Amino acid sequence: MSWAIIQQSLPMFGKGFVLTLWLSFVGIIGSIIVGLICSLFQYFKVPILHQIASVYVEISRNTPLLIQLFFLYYAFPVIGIKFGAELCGIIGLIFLGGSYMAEGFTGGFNGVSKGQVESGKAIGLSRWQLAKYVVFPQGFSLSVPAMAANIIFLIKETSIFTVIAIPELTNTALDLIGMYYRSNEYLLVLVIGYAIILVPLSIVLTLLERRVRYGAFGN
Amino acid sequence: MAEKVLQVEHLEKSYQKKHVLHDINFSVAQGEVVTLLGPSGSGKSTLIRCLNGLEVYQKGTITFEGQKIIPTEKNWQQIRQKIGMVFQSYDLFPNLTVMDNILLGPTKVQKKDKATARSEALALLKSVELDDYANAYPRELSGGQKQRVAIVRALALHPDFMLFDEVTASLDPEMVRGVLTIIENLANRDNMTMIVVTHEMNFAKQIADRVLFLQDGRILEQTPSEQFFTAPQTDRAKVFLDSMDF
Amino acid sequence: MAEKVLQVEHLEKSYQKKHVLHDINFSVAQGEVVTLLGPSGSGKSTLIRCLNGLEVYQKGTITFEGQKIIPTEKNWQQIRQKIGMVFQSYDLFPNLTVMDNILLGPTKVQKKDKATARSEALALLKSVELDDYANAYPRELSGGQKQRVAIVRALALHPDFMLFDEVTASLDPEMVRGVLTIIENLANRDNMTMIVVTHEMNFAKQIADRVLFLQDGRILEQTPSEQFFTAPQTDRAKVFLDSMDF
Amino acid sequence: MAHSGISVLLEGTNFMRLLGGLWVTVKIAAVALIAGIILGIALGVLRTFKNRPLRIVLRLYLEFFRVVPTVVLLFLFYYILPKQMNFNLPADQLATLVFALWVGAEMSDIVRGALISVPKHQIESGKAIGLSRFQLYWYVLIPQSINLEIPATINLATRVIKTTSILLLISVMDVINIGQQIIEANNHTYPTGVFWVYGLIFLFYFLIDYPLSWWAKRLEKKRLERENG
Amino acid sequence: GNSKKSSSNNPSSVSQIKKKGTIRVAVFGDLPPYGWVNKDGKRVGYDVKLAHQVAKDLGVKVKFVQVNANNRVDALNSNKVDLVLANFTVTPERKQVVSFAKPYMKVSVGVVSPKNKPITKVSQLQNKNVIVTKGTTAENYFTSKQPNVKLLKFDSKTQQFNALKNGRGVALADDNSYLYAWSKSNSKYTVGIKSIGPKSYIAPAVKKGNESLLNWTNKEITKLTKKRFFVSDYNTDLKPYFGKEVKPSDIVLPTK
Ligand SMILES: Nc1ncnc2c1ncn2[C@@H]1O[C@H](COP(=O)(O)OP(=O)(O)OP(=O)(O)O)[C@@H](O)[C@H]1O
Ligand SMILES: Nc1ncnc2c1ncn2[C@@H]1O[C@H](COP(=O)(O)OP(=O)(O)OP(=O)(O)O)[C@@H](O)[C@H]1O
Ligand SMILES: [Mg+2]
Ligand SMILES: [Mg+2]
Repeated sequence: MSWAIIQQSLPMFGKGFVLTLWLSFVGIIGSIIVGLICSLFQYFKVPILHQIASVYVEISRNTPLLIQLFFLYYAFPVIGIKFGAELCGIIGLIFLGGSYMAEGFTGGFNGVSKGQVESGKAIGLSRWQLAKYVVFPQGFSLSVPAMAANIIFLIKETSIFTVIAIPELTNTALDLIGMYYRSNEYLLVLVIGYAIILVPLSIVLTLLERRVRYGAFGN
Repeated sequence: MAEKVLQVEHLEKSYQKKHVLHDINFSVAQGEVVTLLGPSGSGKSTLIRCLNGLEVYQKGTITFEGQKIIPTEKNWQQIRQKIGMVFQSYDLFPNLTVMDNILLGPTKVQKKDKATARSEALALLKSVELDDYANAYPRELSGGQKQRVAIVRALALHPDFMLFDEVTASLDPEMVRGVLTIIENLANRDNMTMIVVTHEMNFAKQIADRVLFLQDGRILEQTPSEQFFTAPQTDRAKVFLDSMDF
Repeated sequence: MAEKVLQVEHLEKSYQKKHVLHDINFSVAQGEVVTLLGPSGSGKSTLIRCLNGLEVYQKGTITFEGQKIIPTEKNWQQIRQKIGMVFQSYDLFPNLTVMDNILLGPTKVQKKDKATARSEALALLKSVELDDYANAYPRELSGGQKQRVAIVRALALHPDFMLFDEVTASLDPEMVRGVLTIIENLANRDNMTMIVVTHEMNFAKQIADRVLFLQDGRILEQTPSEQFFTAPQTDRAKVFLDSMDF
Repeated sequence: MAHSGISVLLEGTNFMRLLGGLWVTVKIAAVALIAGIILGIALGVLRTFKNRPLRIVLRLYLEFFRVVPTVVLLFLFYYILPKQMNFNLPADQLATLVFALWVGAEMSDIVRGALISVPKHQIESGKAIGLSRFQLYWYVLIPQSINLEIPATINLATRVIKTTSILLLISVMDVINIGQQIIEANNHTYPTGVFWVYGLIFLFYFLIDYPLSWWAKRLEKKRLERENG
Repeated sequence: GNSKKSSSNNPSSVSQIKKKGTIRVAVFGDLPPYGWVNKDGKRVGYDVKLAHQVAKDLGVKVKFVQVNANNRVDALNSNKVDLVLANFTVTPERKQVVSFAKPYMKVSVGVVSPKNKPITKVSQLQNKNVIVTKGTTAENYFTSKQPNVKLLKFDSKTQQFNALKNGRGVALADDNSYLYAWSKSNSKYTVGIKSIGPKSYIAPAVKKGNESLLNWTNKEITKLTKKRFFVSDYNTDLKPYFGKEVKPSDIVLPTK
């Protein structure tokens, strides 16, 4: 283990770290938006769109991100559709994350108790009002644990971007190992890099989850 | 006889394979208090839920204030503003304060002026001795208090008709009285028309004008209250009444 | 006075910051039936759970059949075979049949011969009219039936002492009587020593030899049953008794 | 042109080779799941004990496998373990080990979650008839938690299967690696082969995972229906 | 005593290999014509043939471990393989971490690009994307000597060539010999820069300290060179894949 080696590599890892954060951020925001849209289609049973959303969710959830990326990056250009590597990564992450988020939201909405829905109906709320004042506010809180798990999951999935030559954290480490053969040092920095992002996040999200479970909505 | 507010004719209801209500016929007059008694599983909740459009029924008609109800979700939504309902599980919205729970109907559904609605709500809360709790969240209230708020929430829409489904069943015994008193006042003082499902026989005796006794999804008897509790028409009702006091 | 089966001295119990039981002192004689009354939150459940080692208490001693209990989980495990307990929520094990629920204690804890245990269990089931349900799963039973099985499960260990904590509180009114009858038989016919927490005043009247009235974690009075229900010593108990019948 | 590319799959033994690669993938996933589930059940039970040091150690184990991406785990084990600890395994066995440890960590959380969600009353009822701690787990808690665990475990299985896709990075001859060999070898004759080979692999994964997900969903739905009456 | 102990601990010593009856050799799986898997699923190529010969001369069976460029060193160091025959170019950096035997091939970095937009000078690459594989001499060369060239770094040869075909970079840099082979079967591309950076050699590699196998391999290479093994290997496994611009002497070392 050599400090000098680690120090020398820090600028490169720094870039990878920033890129991992940035791609995760964009991917997560995109996933939440896509997930929300899909879960709304499903909640309101919008004709056609809700079936499309279901098919999308099944395809996305049941195939590996790596193959999704290979497709986007290597196979699509063959039929004339080409995106840059980072765009491919983001599209892939959103394609994957969108379905996980959709399931999370849908689970939350469905988790709102029947009693709540009926109470809302009993005071004459319309379907939209019921969604707005009862189902969505409670459903979002219920979906926080799932969201938390998804966020961590998606950040970790960015490590797979290495296969399409995006110089994020993992790619940086593998590249340095390939050039300078100091796998101990580089892997250590790599693990620490992920820990810096994920450990605090994991703690915050656990606390959030606990609050949702025990606090707010104990009737 | 006074004007019929509600009339149910030949109502039939099944859950998938299970036939739960058989040819239900009865009516409720203006200002009348009907209690629905019967053993567990006899269909009391199902019947009362049909009257508010929370269950889909397969046959029969319900006529409310002279108008046959066409059972679409849209129509029911209109009618529910006139038929208040309170459930066993005080289902206040946990994400809203007591006041916002109450205001939701008047301001969002009936589009009432917020200030007016609020002062009305406060008056109602005062009448159930909960005006101090207007800004509390449901989780800060006891079961009895929650149930009283749930009643206020229903009343805030100025319904013509109220449905109560075992509203004290999940309360601690000492909390029961406060809630029942409120319903009693509604019946006797405000002359509200209502259908009450309850297992509290003393309470039923006290407020009911008429008793519908249900068994296995059929109305076995419809008897004026005094008569029912002293000399019910059917043997089944006798057994039922006997079992209710140990 | 008859032999003291259970003696509680200076018992104190807190949950984190909350002091729930204050200096509890009482004893139960062989064959005696004590009912524990008191408003919700007064500490009835907590007290009765301390007697079975389900709660850790901070001070005081419990003496059972002449022996001071050293409150380790291991000791309690032994003692629990002699002190049966039944709870409000009929907690049968949903993954086991009625028979297996009952046999678990005798065969696995007491290592009794399976055949003997089984025929004993059947006899007990018969006595509560449930022998037809030996192979049913709990989910196929009504609440009253489940609670009767729960009692049988406790009795199958041949306890010297029984604790009942509001065993009818979550039952449908019509189911209550069957369960109470069994406890009554246990008290009057089998002369079982027991402590019963209940909100059914008529039932309490009928079986109790003595009433302990709890309020805010203190025993306010210990009065022979006849006297308690007609002329309780404390005003608080009077108010309580009044509230119990609407 | 795109149509002719599909015949790359039928060329020579290509299709059988891809199936062979899939078998490697499935075998690694299956063995890892079986071993990991057993490990996870044991750890999950231990995690419900009150022993603080034990709980902290197991929690750290879980968090490590949770926080570090699986790709990185693979490299850690692939490179570091043999050098530091003189502990060496062929790539596919090593991958199986890593996946099993990962499954064990995730599974321990599933099991713990299910165990602590068995109602407290059930534990007390068990204690009240004198059951020892072991008996309590064996007759009451574990059987009752299984319904909760099964859907989550199936979902974990689908994740593990999907994650096997990264095995190509440590030179396991899995379906993707074979796919790349085929793309390379046929690249001249079938320029669009890449589309079809990846397409088929995509389909393979979907065909394995979709029925599992569907099954998990159905079990979960049934369980909820049972619980809500 | 120490050295003896370490050599008996060495799982890759000649005696251990003979005892196990198998030699584990790292090769590429997607680099025609050096190490690849043909249409029938057979491992073939110039390096693979050498591996077979080595095993034969050791009197053991061969077990192939497929590697990518960036894990050749660690495959040795973590005892995954005994010998690397994966187009492993000798560089000063690598010499510090593994032991190279005598070289068996000549090589230098070349640059391939589309014929319609050919790259013929390094200056054309400034601030452009150039595709490389992680852990290759090409990557090393551009990283250290041409910092203004943007590199897209891939894990495997399949990925890098696909990326070039998808137009993800203006050119691809790798060892010139397989660029010749690749451009022959991909006629829209040309090796516009035939050689940049220093001439280098390709050699078998063993784990540092594995003197026993290193010595044996050195003798083996010398013997095979004398026997003109590499010439015949060239003729059967390489020549058919190369265009006319490649002469045997560009690749094969002179037989002394
Ligand atoms: N969602 C449902 N699906 C199928 N069957 C149902 C459903 N809800 C109720 N039932 C059945 O319909 C019958 C009537 O139930 P209902 O709840 O109306 O009885 P109840 O008289 O209100 O009983 P309780 O006094 O216990 O509240 C019962 O047999 C019940 O099992
Ligand atoms: N696990 C706990 N943690 C903290 N406080 C508790 C806990 N369990 C009970 N308490 C508190 O202890 C007091 C006594 O509760 P207990 O359940 O013994 O009352 P109870 O007389 O049985 O009431 P009920 O008639 O409602 O069953 C209450 O104030 C209650 O809030
Ligand atoms: Mg009901
Ligand atoms: Mg209690």
